[in-house]
Amino acid sequence: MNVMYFAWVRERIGVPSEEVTTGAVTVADLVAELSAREERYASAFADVTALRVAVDQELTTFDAPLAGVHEVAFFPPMTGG
Amino acid sequence: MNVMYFAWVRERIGVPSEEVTTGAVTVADLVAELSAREERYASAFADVTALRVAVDQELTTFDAPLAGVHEVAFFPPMTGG
Amino acid sequence: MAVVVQAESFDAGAELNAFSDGAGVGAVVSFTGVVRDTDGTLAVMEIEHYPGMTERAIAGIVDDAMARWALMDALVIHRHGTLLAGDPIMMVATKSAHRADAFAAADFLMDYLKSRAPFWKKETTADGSAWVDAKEADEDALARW
Amino acid sequence: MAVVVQAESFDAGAELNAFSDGAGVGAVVSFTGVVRDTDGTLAVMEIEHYPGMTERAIAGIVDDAMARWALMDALVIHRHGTLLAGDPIMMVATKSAHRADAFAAADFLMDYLKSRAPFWKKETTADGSAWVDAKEADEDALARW
Repeated sequence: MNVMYFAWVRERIGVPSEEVTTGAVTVADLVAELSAREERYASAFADVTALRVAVDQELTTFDAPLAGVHEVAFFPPMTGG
Repeated sequence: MNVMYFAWVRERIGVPSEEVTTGAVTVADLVAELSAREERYASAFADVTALRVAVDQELTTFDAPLAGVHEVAFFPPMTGG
Repeated sequence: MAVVVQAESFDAGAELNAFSDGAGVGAVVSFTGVVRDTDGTLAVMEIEHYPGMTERAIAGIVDDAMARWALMDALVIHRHGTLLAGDPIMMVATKSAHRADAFAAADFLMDYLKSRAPFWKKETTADGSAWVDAKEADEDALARW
Repeated sequence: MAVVVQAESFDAGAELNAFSDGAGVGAVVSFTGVVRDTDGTLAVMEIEHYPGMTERAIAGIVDDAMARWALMDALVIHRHGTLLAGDPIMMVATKSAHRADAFAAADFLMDYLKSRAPFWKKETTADGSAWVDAKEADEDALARW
């Protein structure tokens, strides 16, 4: 699946998006898997309460299932307007 | 003093303004005096709850005193905006 | 603060652009009132006003808004005379550092202009002419502030 | 409904005029957000967004507004990329027969765009660059609706 990062999450992880092959069942599982992988992920995901997640371009929660999902995006709270 | 009429009050009384010499102490006294004078005034002032009054260009109430006043205006509730 | 009472039409977009500048401005809210022709029968709308008191009443309402909210400026334009369906009647604009002040002040200005500025509207249709009645809801709206 | 996400600037006044037409329209409300330079030190503001989701999220918010209020139309323009102090960031406009609907819908659209449309602002001053933090007050504002 395509995993995207925005704003300071993108800056900490160092790429705007990447293809990830995972068996993670939920968003939280994916976060744990990436955090275990490298320090830059652990740093970006250190406090998930400071993050938001979208699955297939819809805002959702970290317990959302990943079955059949094409795109997951992580970012800080939005500051539009 | 100068007495002014707007909107349908003006139409019923038939003039936009007139000079009135009166000993009326309050606005209500002036209304009573004019209403006793001619039917067109009585008709315009028949229901003062449907009217508003301004004294020297400030909205006020019918018990407002007239001492020293230059201009009194009668009109229906405003419909600006 | 600018208060303009005039018979002439105005260009709301040009007024908005001219109003929007300024150091520290982050939020600009505008309201434009347009002559509404609900069922396609309106021939003309005539707006009568009370020269002198009109400017004074509007300036008082704008002063109140500037005292209640953190505004950098406020603009009110209101026409009188004979208008046609689709014509702009009036406009309010507010600007502030933050959106909440700009929105609240514009909303407040509209509520007070509606019921406390000395204008009276008369509509003429094929059926004749009638003064527009003040709505109870407009008077009630003042209680919000 | 029109939703525009673009890097280019826009002319708020021209957009307002183009939007305001229409049978039965009596009230038009606009909001313009401007890059604010609180203390005169802002060099640039960069706005990042999530292409695809941005348009979809805004369209969803506009749909909600159209369902909740009697609107004839709504417009949202939001820029991304590099902006300077005083530049227009975004604009919302609503039109309706009545002012209460136009005001409430524009206010609602702004609250939701602020916290639910995927944009992120970064400010660069002489002291360096920093992402703008979301304000708790902006999240709390959603509870109004």
